[in-house]
Amino acid sequence: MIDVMYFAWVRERIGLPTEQIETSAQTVADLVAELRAKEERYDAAFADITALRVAVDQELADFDAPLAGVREVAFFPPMTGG
Amino acid sequence: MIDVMYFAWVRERIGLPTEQIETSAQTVADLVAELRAKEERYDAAFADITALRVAVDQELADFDAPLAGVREVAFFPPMTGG
Amino acid sequence: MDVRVQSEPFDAGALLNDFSAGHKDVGAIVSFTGIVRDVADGLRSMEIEHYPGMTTKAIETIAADAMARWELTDVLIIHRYGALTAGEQIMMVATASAHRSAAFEAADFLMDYLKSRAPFWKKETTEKSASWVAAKNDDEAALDRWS
Amino acid sequence: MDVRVQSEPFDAGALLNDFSAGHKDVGAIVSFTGIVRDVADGLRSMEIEHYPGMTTKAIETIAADAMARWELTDVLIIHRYGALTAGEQIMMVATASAHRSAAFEAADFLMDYLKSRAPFWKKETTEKSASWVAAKNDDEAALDRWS
Repeated sequence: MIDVMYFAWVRERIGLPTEQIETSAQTVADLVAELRAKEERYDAAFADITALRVAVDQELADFDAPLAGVREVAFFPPMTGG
Repeated sequence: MIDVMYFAWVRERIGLPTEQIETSAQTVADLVAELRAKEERYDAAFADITALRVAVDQELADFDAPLAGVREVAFFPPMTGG
Repeated sequence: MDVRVQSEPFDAGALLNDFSAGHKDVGAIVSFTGIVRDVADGLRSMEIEHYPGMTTKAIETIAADAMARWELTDVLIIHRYGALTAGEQIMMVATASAHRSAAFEAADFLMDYLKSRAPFWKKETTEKSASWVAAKNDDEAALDRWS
Repeated sequence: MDVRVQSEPFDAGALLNDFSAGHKDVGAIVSFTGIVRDVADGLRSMEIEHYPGMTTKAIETIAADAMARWELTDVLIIHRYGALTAGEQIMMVATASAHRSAAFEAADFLMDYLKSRAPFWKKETTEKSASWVAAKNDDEAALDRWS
């Protein structure tokens, strides 16, 4: 079980801030593929992966990051702090 | 008559902050030459002109600046504000 | 190092004075305050979303990078989240150093990284519409200045 | 534009808050505070001499240059003269702009010019000796960054 979190317009498009997902995905990219296959709103949210960033266990990561032992994955647009 | 002012170590070396000088010097450099001829302490203060800066009527100027109509000339080392 | 992530307003002047107090080895203090600007259509509110589990850690990492890179005596970073209106202060950084250039550069560096590497997202609601503020290509390019 | 030359201490925090207040078109405020540092031999006092007839005018010219060069909403400059001790604030600049980079660059510019073009001279008296602070070649070189 992995906690998957969504922020900003990714959260709005998918329609929820967080969910627990039972997955055997090996990498973030695999997880994205699983999510896209799930429902249209996921497919739409992940359509352009270059517009998204990902954090694995609360640290910025790449989409090919492995998921072994990972507890939390978050998807969001580029940050706009400051 | 020109008001001549000295600041920082120039003031200390000459031994006074300001004086009125009757001069027919055409430029700042001429005035410096007059002052150096006056007394040893002036000669010492103006020995290395590259270590000095000059303001004419309260604006930074060059040593070849003309003195016609000028009321105030100030000599000082490079500034160390901030 | 002092990092605060909060929804409440802060008093930039009081924080600057506290930050400055009691450092006799410091010659230079630089502060930056970010303020919500009004927009053409009239800003009703600026909502700042963040990632609570990650925010403080991410900012501390950025602050530690700055302290490793410049001779800094201290760093302060405050960033708000929640609903803000035009004229409100969003965030503040302050840097203290023996050297002026270190204090300036580190504050500039902190701002570049907070903009693109701390998990905050801004949504503007105007009288006409609501939209997420898009990151600028410039924001990412700005980081190259420091590599 | 607010330029003050004074012997009295100032409250940097209160000044920063006053400076920030009431600007809804401003997104960025940068402040710099300069503090008297202690020295190896133990600083007894730092005497700042200035040229009263010229100081305010010279600083106003520097501030006007900055406002002509960057899109600034406002500039504040305070510089003290007289006898100061370690830990005391010597001077402060603040810049307000819609744009972060303008606020940072203008504050940095103001500091470079105040250092080399405003008529102040510092004399340090330590437990052992008294001497005028020498201008650094760097100070003059720093001005080339802006030309």
